[in-house]
Order: sequence, then structure tokens, then C-alpha cells
Amino acid sequence: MLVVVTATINPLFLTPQGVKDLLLNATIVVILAIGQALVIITRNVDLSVGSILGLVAFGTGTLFAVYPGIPIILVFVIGMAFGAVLGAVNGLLVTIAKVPALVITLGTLYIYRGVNNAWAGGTQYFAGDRPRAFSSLSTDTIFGFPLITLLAIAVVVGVAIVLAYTRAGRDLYAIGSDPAAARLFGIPVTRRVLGAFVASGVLAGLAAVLYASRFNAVGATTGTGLELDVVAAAVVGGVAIFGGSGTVVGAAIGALLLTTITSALTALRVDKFWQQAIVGVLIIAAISVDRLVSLNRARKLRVSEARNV
Amino acid sequence: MSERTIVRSGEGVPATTAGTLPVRVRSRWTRILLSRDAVMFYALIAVVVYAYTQVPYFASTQTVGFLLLDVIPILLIAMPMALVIITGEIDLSVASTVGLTSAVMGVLFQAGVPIGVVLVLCLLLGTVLGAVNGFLVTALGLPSLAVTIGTLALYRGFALVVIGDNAVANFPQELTRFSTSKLGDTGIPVVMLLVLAVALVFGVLLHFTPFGRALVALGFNKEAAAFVGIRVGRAKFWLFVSTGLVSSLAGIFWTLRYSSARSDNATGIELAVIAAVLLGGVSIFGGTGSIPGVIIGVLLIGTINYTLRLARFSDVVLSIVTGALLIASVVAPSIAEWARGRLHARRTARLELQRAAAQ
Amino acid sequence: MTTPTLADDIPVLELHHASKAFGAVVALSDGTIEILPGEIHALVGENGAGKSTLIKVLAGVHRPDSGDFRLDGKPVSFGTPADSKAAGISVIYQEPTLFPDLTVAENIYIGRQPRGRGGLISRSTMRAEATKLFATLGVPIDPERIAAGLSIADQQIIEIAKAISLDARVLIMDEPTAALSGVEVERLFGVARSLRDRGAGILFISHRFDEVFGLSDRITVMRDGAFIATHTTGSVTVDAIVREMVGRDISALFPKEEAVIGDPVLSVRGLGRAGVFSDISFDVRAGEIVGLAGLVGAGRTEVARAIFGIDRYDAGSVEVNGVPLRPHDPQSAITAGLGLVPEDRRKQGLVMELSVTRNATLTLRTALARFGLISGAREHALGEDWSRRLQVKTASPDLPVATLSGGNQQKVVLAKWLATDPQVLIVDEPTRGIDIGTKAEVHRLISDLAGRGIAVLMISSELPEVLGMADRILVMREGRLTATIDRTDATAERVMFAATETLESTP
Amino acid sequence: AAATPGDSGGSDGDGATEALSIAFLPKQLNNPYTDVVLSGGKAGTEEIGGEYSVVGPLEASASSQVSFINTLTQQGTKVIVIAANDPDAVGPALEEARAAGAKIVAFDSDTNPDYRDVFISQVVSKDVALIQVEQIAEQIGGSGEIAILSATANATNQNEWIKFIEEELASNPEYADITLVAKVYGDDDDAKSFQEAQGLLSAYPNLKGIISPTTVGIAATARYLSTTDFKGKVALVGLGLPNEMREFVKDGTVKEFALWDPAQLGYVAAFAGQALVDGTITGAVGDTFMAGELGEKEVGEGGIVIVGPPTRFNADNIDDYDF
Ligand SMILES: Nc1ncnc2c1ncn2[C@@H]1O[C@H](COP(=O)(O)OP(=O)(O)OP(=O)(O)O)[C@@H](O)[C@H]1O
Ligand SMILES: Nc1ncnc2c1ncn2[C@@H]1O[C@H](COP(=O)(O)OP(=O)(O)OP(=O)(O)O)[C@@H](O)[C@H]1O
Ligand SMILES: [Mg+2]
Ligand SMILES: [Mg+2]
Repeated sequence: MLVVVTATINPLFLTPQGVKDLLLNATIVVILAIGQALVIITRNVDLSVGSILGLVAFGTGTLFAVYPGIPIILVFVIGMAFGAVLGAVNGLLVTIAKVPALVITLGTLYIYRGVNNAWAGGTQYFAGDRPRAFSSLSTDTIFGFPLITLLAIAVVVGVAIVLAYTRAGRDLYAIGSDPAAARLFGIPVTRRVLGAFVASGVLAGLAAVLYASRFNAVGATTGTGLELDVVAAAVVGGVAIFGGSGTVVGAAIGALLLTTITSALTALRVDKFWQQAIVGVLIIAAISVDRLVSLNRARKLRVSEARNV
Repeated sequence: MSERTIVRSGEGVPATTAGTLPVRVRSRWTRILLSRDAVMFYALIAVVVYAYTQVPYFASTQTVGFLLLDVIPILLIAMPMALVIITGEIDLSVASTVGLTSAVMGVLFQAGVPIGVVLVLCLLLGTVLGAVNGFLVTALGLPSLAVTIGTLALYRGFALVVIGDNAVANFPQELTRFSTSKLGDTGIPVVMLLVLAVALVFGVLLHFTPFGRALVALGFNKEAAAFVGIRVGRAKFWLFVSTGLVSSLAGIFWTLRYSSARSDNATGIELAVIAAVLLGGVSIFGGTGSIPGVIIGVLLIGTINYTLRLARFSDVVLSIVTGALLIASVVAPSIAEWARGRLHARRTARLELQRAAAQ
Repeated sequence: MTTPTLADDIPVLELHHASKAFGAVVALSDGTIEILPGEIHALVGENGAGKSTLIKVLAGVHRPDSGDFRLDGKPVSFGTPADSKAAGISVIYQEPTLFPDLTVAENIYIGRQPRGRGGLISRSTMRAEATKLFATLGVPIDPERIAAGLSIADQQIIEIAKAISLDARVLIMDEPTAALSGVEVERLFGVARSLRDRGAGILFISHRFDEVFGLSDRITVMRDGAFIATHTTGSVTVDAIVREMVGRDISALFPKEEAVIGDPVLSVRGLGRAGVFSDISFDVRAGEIVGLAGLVGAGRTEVARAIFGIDRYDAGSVEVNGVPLRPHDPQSAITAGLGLVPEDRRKQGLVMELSVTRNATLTLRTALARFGLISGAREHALGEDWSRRLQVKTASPDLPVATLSGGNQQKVVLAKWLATDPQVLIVDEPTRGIDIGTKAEVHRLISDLAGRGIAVLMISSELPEVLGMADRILVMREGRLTATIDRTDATAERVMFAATETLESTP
Repeated sequence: AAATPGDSGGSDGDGATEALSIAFLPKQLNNPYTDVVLSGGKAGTEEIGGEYSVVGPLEASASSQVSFINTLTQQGTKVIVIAANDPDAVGPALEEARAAGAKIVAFDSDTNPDYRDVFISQVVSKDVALIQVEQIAEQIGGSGEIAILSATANATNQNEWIKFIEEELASNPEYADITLVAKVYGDDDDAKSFQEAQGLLSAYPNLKGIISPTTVGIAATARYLSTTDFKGKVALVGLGLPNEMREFVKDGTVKEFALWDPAQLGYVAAFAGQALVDGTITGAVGDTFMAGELGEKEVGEGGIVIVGPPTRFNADNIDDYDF
């Protein structure tokens, strides 16, 4: 709807370039939001995604700087593996020490960022340091669709299937729904939660490599403050913050919506100063609508199940 | 259904306790001295003593002043935040409330409104902003994490709308000087008195009033709290209001201390506040936490930060230390628990052996 | 001690001299049990005797500190519940363990969902199987519904369906019938018997002796964390078992005290909540115990919640001493002199993480305060006082209530309300999951209250309890009051008839 | 820790006995532009034989610099060289530092003149603004819509330049056909600037050129343009680092941009600090001091020391620079 309104007011919004830009912008947040959704569904949260993205993105820049001829695919693999390691650190701390993820990942948010700062210092790597083929990944299109957007769609579909149709995926919902019961029931809670964090790390790693491909500079502050955007995207997309429900398709749509809002506001020439306020209103509106719908559903359930009293 | 025998236990028979080991019920004092808050306090003292003896320039009253001035906004906001987190909610919009208060303060002052009126309006504004959060969370039943991510953007957005890219700096000298003035030559900022008052209010509220009891109960179990007549929604609403109010107070202090009203003031300090509160022993799941603990948590991070800066460590180290401390503070009890469990298991096994030998 | 073993059968599961301590509390000091294939084995004992702990050891939830654990005669050690499940042991825990966000069908098959094409879960197969399962159990639950909002009884039924569907060699049930009504209990027993006939070993815990004697082949008694004896059911009497459980002689049946009945204190008029109950009107007078009977799901709990102000209602009014109560405001109900002992004590009755003292004084927080401040010493004294008066078994009133056994937890809930000196007390299933000794104490307490002029509304699914305690019995069916029966006219048949007759035939 | 305990109330005379401590406090650490500036500062300090140190926040916010000033004050630092994130927010802290005997040299971005001794300015603000207007006018042929992509909404320097740009566009008849249609802010964040650039082009289909008076902004915009159909059609000028912009100048995205040599700022600031400490200058108009290989510098109106005019970078000369 937002897209339609914007497109009528500003036709340029839906030119091929406009659509391409929209999708490209959303891609990175979409991928991060998918990972975040996985973690939130298990009644945890990963606040360190921004820092992980920063570290891996800088790592990617470094890789190309140190080994200019490195195959691009290998960079993706290394980036995702690096993300997996960082995610695993979160996951291990959360599961082994049995402490709240919010605290742990707030801690690793600081630590990863610190490490990134220490490692990068003032160094930044620019697009020019990376091969053309790598940069063009984020601009090439197939049938008008940007390559990396197709990649994101593939990730969404893949993760959605895992969540909906595999036992491990369903276990995540059970864990988020009632962790104590899940443990009593014999669901391998530790392994699954760890898995969710690793997956979130891997996806953050993937997003980071794409980030390096799309944006000019990667350095010490890359990805700062992204965590709240990502959580907001997942929540706007209907992932319950207390776990147990929500889908990655929802999270992806949430991410798309939030980025669309920003682009749409710019395209509508809304005063820059109002933009952030409007984003805030929209976040609140989205969760309110979600809540009203679910309340309504609950009431219908109550009435429909009632004996005719 | 068949007949059922209803029997009654013999009168006066002492309740048989399940076969318990000789219970080592620790005395009140041992418990206090070994509590989490106490351990944090020892850590704080250790840091101070170390810095005092080892870090050049630390041993001066200037340290006290600069250090306290730095932590005041966080310390202020941490008080209501602790209560909010104890009830199982969270408020991420505090930094934006600081920013919006600052912006409004600047604009009103520049428009010629008398400074006294400006201050009152600012506090009122904070109250309203908190009430909006409270309304969304309690009346609509929305998750506070999500709501306050929304208002975090919204309030910061308003700040931009209000003051745009301007900065207002010419606040009355008496006020800006007052905000950094010290108590005699102790080095302690005068504003600390206000902060202490706020801490006292929240500390007493949490630990010594019926309302505090209600907060703790509802933090652990909302439903059970409702069943003893605790007005869960109302209690939370007022906590959000208090968070807004105190954040605007912090906003006023911030503006005066830096004598600069800008839309981006205090950006990002919400995470610092939450980190300090959690380090102070408040459980993110609600229920557990104490005001002295939170104060110690804030001071601990503040002191370590300041010491590291004095010792010329870069901020890089600082953020790593903050993160590590936060993680250690929650992981350490788990490790201690585990160690105690091992010890206990060994003790039980030994007792079993003795019992077996005795038979 | 006698440990008769049925001839040459090797027990599927046996545990000898197991111990388990939580911190300083030794929950189990000598846990011993043998489950044979093809038997139904009852485990009885007072609250806190360690029955649930024993079961959790068998299930791999707790690792015993010591003891000899064997499966088919071979030593085993379960690290997690998954291990025990893999060994064919299926457990229904005392507290239902459903996942509120998942559908009923998925709750039953979680972790072992039927897989279809490409190794992916087949939802249609899952739904079909669940429907089939509910058909055999004879319960009309929609498998596609999410579990959130199910009544405790429905939750328990789903737990049972889950355990049965596992087709386990050993089925362990911790008070499976506590939340069930007669019909459902019978159905469950039918299923249990057929499982036994197929060779499964079944262990169940119950505080209801009719069930224990009606169903089991053997009975094991525990006391204070230790094994006392195992009997074959036919060769032992209720009295003998009770004596072993309590470790002392038991005096007679608890007699109801006659109290002087005064004016109406609680008046409910035309109370209705769409889809749940309607047109509920009754009075409870001072000194009177009114029993509210009915099948599970009749809506009794919902009525109590509405009266107390937890839920909203759409029609009618509630008055205490002629003064209308503000709807949907428990605090004003409490101020007016109302108290409610809810049916789910873990979720509604207690704050499990708080100490016995804090829980007991939670209703008194305002009264405890002087000049707005609470005195810790008075709070403490009060807590001690009430845990002594109700004989709460705990090492210290400063320990979290979570460390108490179910029955002792219930006493804390009662203490909490008695401390407010209420005029009207609503008790919802006050003796659910409570052992026989404690139950009598609870009955005596309730009777005492009535004797002191308090109006009591007692919701109970146990007919003998209602018949024995109540001066007047209200019966609910499908959200309506169908009968009011006086104590003198009350028989089990009349109550059951009113609870089960169809609405159409109501005069 | 390099510092040793000493009396913190040092007066001018102490400078002779121990190494002159000069602390640089940039807007933000770990920023490439900052690093270039600091490299000059380091060179200058070493030439003087002073003790060089850098402290600073990781984020460029108004208040974050204050605690660093405080610690520097406490350590008895003789010269604090600061690039202020906010002209007033650092004021009270700087006053305290001065009271404790420190000399304050502002560089790159000025504080309120009350709070510092001298300001080392890259160039005259107006020159910076004018050169950008000139460049954009040349590149779009003197007429059409243009937009500005700046740093943060509160950035002191950028806002001053933008003010001059707007005045020049309004007053100079040569630019009558040029309309400034939008000002957006990329917050000196690469990703944000990138998206803002993109937003501009989708919002203003007739846009002919963009001015980005910030190194991060111009690089991000160039990168966006280089990957789209707008490459070569929409002009881009502003202030950029040659090393970051080289690629875009070579591929035709950018014809010409401007900047001064940032290293000179730091270099001169170090010498100004020394001159203040040893009393050669007081910050009064007309004071002069020797700034190493850059020769004599004079304190101008308002205590400002100008380092040099901006340079234009284009395909012809860009390979001659490495910063
Ligand atoms: N996790 C735990 N931590 C501490 N103490 C515990 C824990 N679980 C049980 N206990 C204690 O162990 C003892 C035995 O409890 P258990 O739940 O096994 O009793 P039970 O026989 O099942 O009682 P009920 O019939 O009331 O359910 C009790 O004293 C209880 O307080
Ligand atoms: N057969 C059923 N169909 C639909 N809903 C039911 C059914 N049985 C129970 N419920 C649910 O239970 C609620 C009413 O049951 P409630 O728990 O109030 O009954 P109760 O008589 O108090 O039973 P209990 O003995 O469990 O306390 C209804 O709101 C409904 O959600
Ligand atoms: Mg039990
Ligand atoms: Mg009920």
C-alpha cells in the first residue's frame, strides 16, 4: 500500500532504478532480520548483529586487501564462517552459562565492536580495493531483479521451509513457547538455541559480505546501531518478542517495510527532520495493528468455542 | 465414585521435615556479606584502591568531580530503569527522551520563555513522553521492547523536528555553572544531592513500600500478582511515567552541563544505562534487583571507564571491558553455582559413605 | 519391609536406594521402585514425600546423586529426558508441559512429527493422527487449535494423548487425574488398562485412594524421601497404606463443624460473560460453606474469576454486604473482604521465586506499612506465624516457595488469604493434588473459617469433598446454574444428575 | 602510561624542563580524514620535540569529547588541540583546562572563540564554499537543479559552508538559473550517505548535480552514481580525499572536487601550541609564529590561523597526491 501511494505521488519511485534501489537497500536488513527472527523465536535476542556485521565486513575488506586474487566464493564462505564463530560465542555463553541472551549479546555488542575498533583503527577499505566482479554482485540483475535480492529471497524461502517443515525448526518454536517444558520434554534445547545463534551469525556474516560488496567503505564503525533496526524489523514483521511465534517471511516483510518507509519518505520529499518521527509512528502502528488482530482472533476463538451460552 | 476416606493427621505431631542434611542456614550477616551486591561493592572498592595507588593523577578530588559528572545522567535514568526492568519490561526510549527534552528546552529558551517555566515544561514533557510509553505498553498490551524501539525513533525524530540542525547554547550562566559546581572542595558536584534524592526515592519505593513489594511480585509472576489485587497495568504505567520524568531531568542536566541544546544529545546512552542496570544485578527476566546494586553497577562502569582513560587506554579497550564485565557479571554466578553444586555433591557422597559405614 | 516381586518377571525399570538433594534439601534419600511389564503400579505418599522427584529421576530430568538404576536388568544412566524417551519411557509430569504457541496436534508430535515428501513434516498426516488419537480418547479437541487458553483439564488430556501416542514400554503419570472429572478419569483408566494388557508397565501417582485401589496392581508407599513398602493391591487396606504414608496413627474422618449461618454476605446477581457463562445468581451467607460442583469445564473457575474481578463480565452484579463491587478490580474486591484461592497455585496462587514469608504477606502489603514504609521485622514475624499455624513444612520461611512440595505450597496460598481476615473466601479446588493428611487439615481450616462467620464458596470436582463440607451445593453445567441442593437433600446421584443433564430438560 | 605524576597547575615556564605534552582530540577516532590530520600533528609535535598523544571518542557526538578534556586537564597536558564536535558543549570543560594551565588550539572545526586561544583553519570558510559552487556551476553548465548532501545536521563546518553556498547562489547573478532543491544529511556514515544519495535521485528526477561538502558523503555518493545510469549525467562536487576518490575520477563519475591538505592542519596546530606555551603568541591578531617547513603563519581576525587555499583535484593531478 505504502508502495502504491508513494508510486502515485512520485512515479520515479517505481522506475526500474527505483525498484532496484529499494530491493538492494532492503536486502541486507532482510537477511539480518531472518537471523534475528530465528533467535527471537527461541525467546532469545541477538543484539550483537550490528557488531558482527561490522567485524565481518571489515574482515572481508581485509581479505581482498591482503589476497587481491582471492576467489569471491571463498570470501563468502570465510565471511559466513567468521559470522558463525561469532554467533557461536554468543550461543555458547547463553546456553552453557544459562544466562539471558539480552545481557550476553549486549556484552558481545560492546566486545565485538571494540575488537573491530582495535583491529581496524583508522583503516578503511574502499570499493576500489575490491575486485569489480565483487562490487558488481550487488548491482547485477537477472530479469531485472538484483542478484543479491534473489539470494535474499532464496535464503528466506530456505529458512522458512526449515522452520515450518523440519523437526529442528519446530523445536525452535517449542523452545520459545516454553523453555522449561521443552527441556522436560527432552528437546535438545542447548543444541537448538546454539544452532539459532550460529545461524544468526552466519546470516550476519553473509549480510556483511554483501554489505562490503554494496557499500564503499568498511571500517571500525560499520554497522553501528543496526541491531535495533533489525529487531524492529522482526517485530514489525510479527515475530513475537517473547518467542514461540512468528515467521521469517514476516520478518523479511518487516525489514522490507521499514526500508521502504525510509526510501518512500525521501522520494515523497518529506522533510528530512520528520522522517525519523514517521518511522517511529509506523513501528508503533505496525505492532498495534498486529496486537489488535491477535486480540480479535482470540476473542473469536473464545466465542466460537463457547457452548451456546 | 466410591466412598473416600478422609483422615486427619494426629494433633500436635510435629511436622516431619523431609530427610534434610544438617542445614547450614547462614546467618543474616553472612548472607549480606556474601550477596551479589556486596561482591560488586568489593569489586568497586578494589578498582578504586587500585586506581588510587597505581594510576597517575587518579588520587585527586578532580577525579571525583569529573567522574561523577560523567555518570550522573546514567545514574539518574538507571533508577527508574531498574524498576521498569524488575517488572519485566524495558524502556529503550530514554536517550531519545533526553534528546527531545534538550531540544525543546533550547527552542523554548530561545523563544524567550523564562527559564523557570522552561524547566517545568521540560519535566512535564518527560512525564508525557513516559505516559505515552506506559499507555502503549499497559493499555494496548504491546511488548515494551518493541514499543520503545518505536518511541526511540519517534522522540528522536521529534527532537529533530523541533530544533533541526540548530544548537542553542546561551543558557543563563548561573544555571550552567551550577550544573557543574562542586560542594565546597570535596570535588563532589552539587547536583549529586539531587541524584541522591532520586536514588533514595526509588530505593525506598522498591525496598520498603507496599508498591515495591507489588513490583517485585509482578516482576516474577504477573498473574499471581493480579490475583492478590496488584494493579499490574497501573503500576507499570507509573513506572514508565517516572522513567520519562527522570529522563527529562537528565535531559535538563545534560543540556546545562554541556550548555548546548541539540537534537542528538545523549544518543545511544540507553544501552549504557541498561548495561549498568544489568551489571548492577537486575534480572532482565524481572523480579530480581536492588537499587544499591544498580548504583554500584553504574559507579563500577564509570570508575573503570575513567581509570582507563586516565591511564591512556583507548576507548577501544573500554568498550571491550564494558562488554566483558557485563558478561562476567551474569556468567560468574552460574559458575559459582556450578562449583557449589560440585562441592555439595561431594559432601553428600561423603555423608552417604559415613552412613553406610555406620550401618 | 516387603518387596514382593511377581514371580520371574524382570522389571522393565528398577531403581534402588536413589538419593537426590537440591542444595540443602534432600528430596529423595532412598528412592526405590520396580516397574514390571504389564502392571499398573501406584505410588503414594504425603505431599513432599519425594514422589515427583523420584519420577523425574526415572525420566532423566534429574540425575540421582547415588543409587542403582536399571532398565531390563541392565544398569543405565539417563542424562536428559531425551535419553529416557529413547528408552521407551513416557512421562506425564505433575505440571502440564504444553507449548502454548503450538497447535494441539504439534504439541503431541513435537520432536517426532510424521515426515512426508523430502523428509519434510507432513502436517496433514499429523492432523489426521491427532484426530484419530482424540477419537480413541473420546474427547472433542480441535487438533489445529493453538494450545494457549486451553483449560487445565484439556491440557491434561493432551498430555495423556501425547504419552499414549508414544506407545511406550513404560508410562509414568504424576497425578494425571488431579484435574479430571469422573468421566474423563474413567476414560483414562480404560486407556491405561488396555496399555497394560499390551504389556506396558505403568506407574502413576495419585492422592485419590479410590483410583489407587480401583486401578493398580501394586502400590508403593513413600515417606520423607524414602521407600517404605510395596504391596500387591488386593492384600492391603486403605488404613494400612495411610498409616505407612503418614508414619503415625490416623484418627477418624474429619467431621464438619456446624456453624451458625447468618445474613448473605456475597450476593451474585445475573452474572454473565459472553461465551463462558450466563445468568448466574446466588448468595453465600456468613458462616455458610457453599459448594460449587460441576464437571470440569462447566465454567466454575470462570465465575469465581469474574466475581473476584480478574475477568470482566458483561452482565449482572456482585455485592458484598449489599455494596456492589467494582467490576474487574481485584483490589477493591479484597478491600471489600473477598479472598480467592485460585486453582492453579504455581501460576496464580504463588510467586514461586519469592520466599514463604513474602508470599504469605503479599496480600497484607498495605496493612504492613506504617507511614508508607514496610517493617521487615513485622513482615517476618507474620510470615513465621502463619507458616507455623498452618504447619508449612519448610527448612526456613526465607526459602523460595518453589522448594516446597505441592501441598505445602497450597498451605501458603491459604495462609496468604487467611492473613487478610476475609469475610468471603472463594476456594477453587483447594485440595487438588494434596495428600490425605494435608487435605484433612485444609478441610478443618475451611470449616474453622465458616465457624468464625466467614462465608465460603468452595469449587471442587471431588464429590465427597463437596458433599462432606458444603451446607448447600450449587451445580453448574455448561455455563449455567442447574441446581441448588441443600445439605440434607444432597446425594452424589442428585449432584451428578444436575451436572450432566442436558439444558433442555432443566425444569 | 606515558604520563608521570607531576604538578598539574603547570605555568608557562615549566615547558622548558619536561617535554611539551601536546594532546590531539579529534572529532572522532578511526576516521580516515582524522588519521591524515593526525599524521601532520604527529610530525609537527616530533619536530618540536614534544610529547604527542591522541585521545578521542569513537563516535562524533557533542558531549563525548568532554570527558577526554577532563582527563587531559587532570593529567596536566600543556596543549590541547581539539576539533570540536560542538562549539559550545566543550566550552566549560575547556575553561577548566585553561584554568589548570593548558593552552587550547582548535583545529579543523572551531569552538566558540571564547574557549580557545587560536583556531587553525584549513582555509577561509567562504573560499571553501565558493569553490564548490564554482565547480558545480561549471559542470552542469550554469543552470539546473542541485542538492546538497552534508554530514550531520549539526556539523559546524558544513553548516557554515552551506550557509555561504546558499548566500552565493542567491546573490550572484551568474547562478540565477541554479536552484538548490534539497539538503540531506548522511551523518558521515557511508551507508546512510549512500541511501540519501539514492533518495535524492529518486525524489528529484531533474537533478543535475550534487554538492557533498564532506569526505564520507562525496565518496558514498560517487559510489552510488558509479553503479547507476546517472553516472556521468549527474555532476558531483564537494570535498573528498584523493585516495578515496581516485577510482571515481578515473571512471568518469566525478570530474573535479576540492580539498586542502589535511595534514597541514595538524602540523600547524602543533607549532601553534608550542608558540602559545612559550609565549611567542597569545592569540592576538597579528601575532606570528614559525610553523616548521610551512614557514611563518600569522594569527588573523578572531584568532584564526589560515593554513592554505583549497586544491582542485581532477584526472590530471590526482595521482600526485597520496592521502
Ligand atoms: N527443584 C527443587 N529444589 C529444591 N527443593 C525441591 C525441588 N524439587 C523438590 N524439592 C523438595 O523435595 C521434596 C520432595 O518434593 P516432591 O515434589 O518430590 O514431592 P511429592 O511427593 O511429589 O509431593 P506432592 O504430592 O505435593 O506433589 C520437597 O520437600 C520439595 O520441597
Ligand atoms: N468442552 C469445552 N469446550 C470448550 N471450552 C472448554 C471446554 N471445557 C473447558 N473449556 C474451557 O474452560 C473454560 C471453563 O472452564 P473452567 O476451568 O472455568 O471450568 P471449571 O468448572 O472451573 O473446571 P475446573 O474443574 O477445571 O476448574 C472455558 O472458558 C473454556 O475455555
Ligand atoms: Mg508431586
Ligand atoms: Mg476450575
